[in-house]
Amino acid sequence: MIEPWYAAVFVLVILVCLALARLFLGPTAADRAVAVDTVNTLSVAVLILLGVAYQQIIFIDVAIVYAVLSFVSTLYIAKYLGGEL
Amino acid sequence: MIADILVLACLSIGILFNTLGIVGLLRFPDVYTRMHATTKMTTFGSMFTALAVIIFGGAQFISTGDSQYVTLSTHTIIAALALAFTNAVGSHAIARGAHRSGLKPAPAVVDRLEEWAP
Amino acid sequence: MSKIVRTGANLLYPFILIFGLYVIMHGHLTPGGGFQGGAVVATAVALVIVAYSFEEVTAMIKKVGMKARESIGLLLFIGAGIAALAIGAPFFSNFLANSGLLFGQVVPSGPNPGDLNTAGVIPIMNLAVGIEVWGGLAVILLYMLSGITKEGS
Amino acid sequence: MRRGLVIVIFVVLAAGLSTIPAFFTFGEPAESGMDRYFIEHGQAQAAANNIVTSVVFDYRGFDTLGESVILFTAVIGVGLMFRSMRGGEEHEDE
Amino acid sequence: MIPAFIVENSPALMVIVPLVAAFLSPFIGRISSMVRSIWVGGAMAVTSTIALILALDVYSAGTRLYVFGASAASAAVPPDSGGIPIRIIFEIDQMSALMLVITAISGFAIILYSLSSERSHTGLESFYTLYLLMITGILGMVSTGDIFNFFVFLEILSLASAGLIAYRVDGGVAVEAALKYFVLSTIGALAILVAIGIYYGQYNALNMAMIAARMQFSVLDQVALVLIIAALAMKCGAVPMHFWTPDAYSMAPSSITALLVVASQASLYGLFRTVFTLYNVTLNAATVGWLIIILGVLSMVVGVTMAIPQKNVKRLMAYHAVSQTGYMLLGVGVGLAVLGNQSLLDAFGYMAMEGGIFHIINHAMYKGLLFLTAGAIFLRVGTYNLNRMGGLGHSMKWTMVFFVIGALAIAGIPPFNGFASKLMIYESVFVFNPLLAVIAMVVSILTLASFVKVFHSIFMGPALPEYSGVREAPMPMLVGMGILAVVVILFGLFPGIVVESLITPAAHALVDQGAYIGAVLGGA
Amino acid sequence: MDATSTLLTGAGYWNPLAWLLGLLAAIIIAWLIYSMGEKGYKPGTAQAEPFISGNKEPEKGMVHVRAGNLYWGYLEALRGYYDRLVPLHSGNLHDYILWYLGITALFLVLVVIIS
Amino acid sequence: MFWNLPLVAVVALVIIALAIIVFKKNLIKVFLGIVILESAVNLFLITLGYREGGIAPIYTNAPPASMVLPTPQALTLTSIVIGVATSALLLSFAIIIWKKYGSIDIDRIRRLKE
Amino acid sequence: MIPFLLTFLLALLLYLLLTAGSGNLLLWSPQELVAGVVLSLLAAAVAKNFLCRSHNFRMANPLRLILIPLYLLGPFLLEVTLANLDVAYRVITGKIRPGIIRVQSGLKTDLGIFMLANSITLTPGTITVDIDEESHDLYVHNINVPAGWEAETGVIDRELFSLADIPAWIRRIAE
Amino acid sequence: MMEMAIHSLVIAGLIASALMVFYFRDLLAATLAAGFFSFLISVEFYILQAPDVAISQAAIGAGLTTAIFIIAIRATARYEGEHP
Repeated sequence: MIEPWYAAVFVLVILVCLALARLFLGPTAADRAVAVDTVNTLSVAVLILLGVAYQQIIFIDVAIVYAVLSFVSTLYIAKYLGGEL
Repeated sequence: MIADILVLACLSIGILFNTLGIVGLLRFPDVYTRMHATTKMTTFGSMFTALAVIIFGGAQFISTGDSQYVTLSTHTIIAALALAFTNAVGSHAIARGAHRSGLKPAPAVVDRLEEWAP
Repeated sequence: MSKIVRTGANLLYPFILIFGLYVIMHGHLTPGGGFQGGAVVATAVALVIVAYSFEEVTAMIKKVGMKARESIGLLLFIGAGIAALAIGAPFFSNFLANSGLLFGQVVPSGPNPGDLNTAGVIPIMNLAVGIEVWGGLAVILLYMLSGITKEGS
Repeated sequence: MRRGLVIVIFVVLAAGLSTIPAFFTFGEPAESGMDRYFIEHGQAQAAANNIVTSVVFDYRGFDTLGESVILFTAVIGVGLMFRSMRGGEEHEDE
Repeated sequence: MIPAFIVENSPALMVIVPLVAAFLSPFIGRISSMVRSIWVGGAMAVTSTIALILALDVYSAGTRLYVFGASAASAAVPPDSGGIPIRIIFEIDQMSALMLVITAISGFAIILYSLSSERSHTGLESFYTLYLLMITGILGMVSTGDIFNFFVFLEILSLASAGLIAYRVDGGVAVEAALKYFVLSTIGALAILVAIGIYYGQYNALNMAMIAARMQFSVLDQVALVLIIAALAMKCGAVPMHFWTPDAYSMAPSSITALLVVASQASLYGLFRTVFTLYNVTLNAATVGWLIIILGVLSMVVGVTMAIPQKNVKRLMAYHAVSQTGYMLLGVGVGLAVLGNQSLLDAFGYMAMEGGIFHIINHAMYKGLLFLTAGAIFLRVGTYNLNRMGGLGHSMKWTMVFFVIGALAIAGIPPFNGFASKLMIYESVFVFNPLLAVIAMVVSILTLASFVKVFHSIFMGPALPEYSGVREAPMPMLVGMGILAVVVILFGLFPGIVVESLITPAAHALVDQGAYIGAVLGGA
Repeated sequence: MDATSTLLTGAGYWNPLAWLLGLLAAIIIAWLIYSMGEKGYKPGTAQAEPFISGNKEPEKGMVHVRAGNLYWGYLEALRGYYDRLVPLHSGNLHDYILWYLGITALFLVLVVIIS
Repeated sequence: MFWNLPLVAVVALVIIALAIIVFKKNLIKVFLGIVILESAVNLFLITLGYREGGIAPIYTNAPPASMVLPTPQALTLTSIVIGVATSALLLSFAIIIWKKYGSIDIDRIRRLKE
Repeated sequence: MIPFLLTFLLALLLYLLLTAGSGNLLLWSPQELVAGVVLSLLAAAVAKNFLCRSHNFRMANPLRLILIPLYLLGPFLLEVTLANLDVAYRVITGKIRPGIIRVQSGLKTDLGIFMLANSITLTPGTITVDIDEESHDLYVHNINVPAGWEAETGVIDRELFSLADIPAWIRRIAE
Repeated sequence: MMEMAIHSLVIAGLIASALMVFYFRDLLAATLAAGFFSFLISVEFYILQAPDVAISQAAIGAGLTTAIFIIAIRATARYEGEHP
């Protein structure tokens, strides 16, 4: 019951690397912000799955912190883009 | 046993939707449409992976009676809720910022916001 | 930012706060601790800062209060060390551990789920560092924002 | 000229730093006396289940004090940068 | 006489007192400027007293240990750990005690001075907070026995220094100086952190005595040695990396510049501690010794030659600081170059090291004094530009006297302390390599020449009409300068006592690695 | 270890007592010269004013030799040296960082290869 | 087998960060380089403490196994805090320099020279 | 007082959720309960002005709070699934017809418009781009604008959703 | 095996994003890449069994450092060199 977690994480990490391509290509800053936001979401999934894979329950806290905090940096980027900062 | 199958099913659904989301991110023409792909599909996919973990935790709790699996499930629920909540608000903020920075939806049939222009 | 973000920040603020306090308080049992929890709490303040305009923020969050929080946290931290000095142990000695008093419960060795009421002065120090980091990071953000507005006007 | 020198410097630095992967092995710490002590006695002495916390706040608590002081210093320094000056402070002349 | 509690816990109290004062001073400063002055002055006085008590204790009773958080303050090695020190240890031997003395004296004199020199500025509560933190950083750096703790105090010191260098924000130039200083020192500190990682990975120890006991001088250790030497030499302003020094020294407020001199001495202390205590005979003494000697000679020559054409008085003095750092590097470098050879060490090695170490304390005193006089002149005249000054000797007599004392001391004119240490360096270096001694003497002459120029253009000549309203510097500043001047004269008149009681034990403590290790690990 | 102990450096000799005596002698000589001065000098009268062969007295600021003019010959003689040295202090942060890194690299080469 | 990949990555990151610091003329870019350098050093410290098959040094209900070394993690925590303090101070310097000089190009920040 | 109590209770709820499984007795150990109460009081003292900024205590009614999970698990989940299938279809085929339209909602309260906006963002091929602060009209980017909508100045909110009447649910909860 | 692959991918992403910081001339994009770098290094810490550090890095690197960098970019200029 360990291997599927790792497989899922592997696919997700590949997806993260694909999102890196959008970060590189993205013509505007907004595209890049979207890419980073996507990576945040994926990272939370990765962290949760890895926590289960390592059988360390306490690792899930990291995922919560991640989910909440990346949101704030996204908001700062959005506020800067909107010219309100 | 049935829990295992459920977990696997949820995981594969989650992975599928995440993959589609990334494909959309790479494929769609402009920011807003890309945002459609990522916001909805990666959130949905990550929720499903979280659901897999929750089901796993619940099944383990029932079979072993170890209270740490309750912790696992509750924390995962909180993470998933936080994810949904923050993603919705965050993508709204990015969309708003992008529009205010002068980025027009490229292939648009109608743009009412442009006419309103606060 | 728009009303949606503001409402979201208002809703989220107490929850991030309590989550940060949870991370601070469980520093000796789970990953986390004073610094990490303090950073989470400071992020809650950053959330409010980003959701409102600078004028509204200065009315809501006072720099003096945040600075006071920082100094109080540090004093509490160093005070926990000085308390050890006062009872005759060296500076920073963990005099409450295994003493049976507050946070003084004895921990069984080996794997165990952990109990909040352990670890001596460590939870107190965690709390102190958490309060300090809360004030410190928030006040850094506020100062840097004030640098922007002066330049703009 | 200058560019060549810079490249030489970078090559030498890279060579010097690559002694690190050459002599350390990932995943096998060469020596672990101090950390074994922490892992074995940390739970009993500091009464904390999280060994990292007991290292941070008990065994190396003084470092943590220093770390907090650094944050405090940064805050005071940033505050000094953005302080509001009353009228004309003196100006250094060139 | 002194309560046993204070003597026992003085290493901790020495750090606690300025820290607590710094934490409270942003709020106490809001009450009134008077209360703030009393608060910070009192805190600094208490700190200095504790540091002096500790130094006295070390000189009379030998190396002191203070183990943070252990069951007893001297229990360096827990019984069940198999001989490994696991906690952070403050280890104060005679060399550290010497640095404590320097910091205590200069810190107290400078804060008296700054109480009146900075009176008209804004943001003073932050100024004093950072001042106290800087003192904490120096005290911690010189007394710690744990290498990561050394890094932490180094960072405290550089952040506080950077904030203070940029204190006069409004011109923007001060911020530029602070930026250059801080970027360089951040990169240097990260290099030190890499070196710490290398030590940790090899020996699983962070305690300096433990690392020293296990040191093997493998390739990794050589890399770590280079990283640490380069970073600390940069931080103390040795020549090819001295470029930040004139900028930072000339743009900081004068009182802070005087303290920055002490701060760079602390970096120098770190350099010596690394070379002598961590490595000692394991390293290739000739190579590293010659590297340090070459750095020292370059610093002396380039520093003094750059100083001569300067027109800004503080910039000129800053280049002299670089030049004088060269003397210390030269003296101790000669000691290092003959480290493995006991007979040569006895013949002239110890003498050279004593000269270098004596120069550290002398330099901190007279260079601090000179910077303080420069600040006093600036306070009254409003410029640092030598071309615009003249005839101030008519109105600022005491300042002139102090300046003369400092200038003669830095030039190595006999009745002052600079001569004593320079004489020791000349004598011993002449035995080692005559060329180096000749260079050192030439540099000394050039120093005198450039200070003649400064003295002439500031104080001599007829009283200029635009400075007719200039008065003497205020009283607290004169007291601050006076303390340093008295120390300069005393050290100059009685060098025998100072060398015998302070310097020789420090030099021997620096060389004697076994005693340093033995104090922690027991036996050895 | 009394207050008059002598600092011996192998060849040099420093006794504070000797130096105090020297200082005393210097002060006495200075006082003697001072006391041999002109008795008829009275400040405030016309004899205190400068007399430059009947020319007009220049302004006070003009008389003073400014710092930039000192050591002109020295600087001129060492022009080649200064022309190389001064541009090194370019004020450019990149140069400073590169000097630091370069010295690190040089030391690396020296220490690691020689040892 | 694994060719010390994390350590190699550390060296690569340090070199990239130094290249950013040295070759880029914008101050903010230089500061980003410093942030990357700090992260690389932190990664180096953590890598030193990793033990193959080890678990995090926290006692929970999880099955007991050998633990990774806790000290580097403590050091890294300190180092991260130092990093954020450093970048805050550096950025405030950059803002002030922009206000006073009108540029954050390193080639133009050279009023202090010679 | 009421904002304080409300914040306190919600914070305590979250804290208890986080520490569930810490003890054998009722899932919570007594120390955790004490600590939870103390920390929640602290959090409430700091944050009491935020949760109920508009001083609108409609949400203090527990019935409304119970409705939220029902709403999330029922109509909302259904809509989310449908929307994702829809977007997945568009990702694969690439058939899009994007545009920004104006949606009129009759919602008055901040919380209501907040929930509606987030529901719109997460559900049917739409993202809230901006909001008219006075009239609470939403500007919505639609990935596939149905034929004929581009001419309308304002679309009624429930026309966006295909199956469940989400605005009605939100009205029931928040107003 | 799978772990090793994950680990290698994360490291590759780290180096790629660091190179991106070098490459971008738009400072906002560079900051975003640095944020990405922070996420990845946090995941790397997580993989190396250091959850404390991972939380710390997530909170500081991903949240606050990005925020203060963006504030600084707003207070100075967005593009490196001249505006493109």
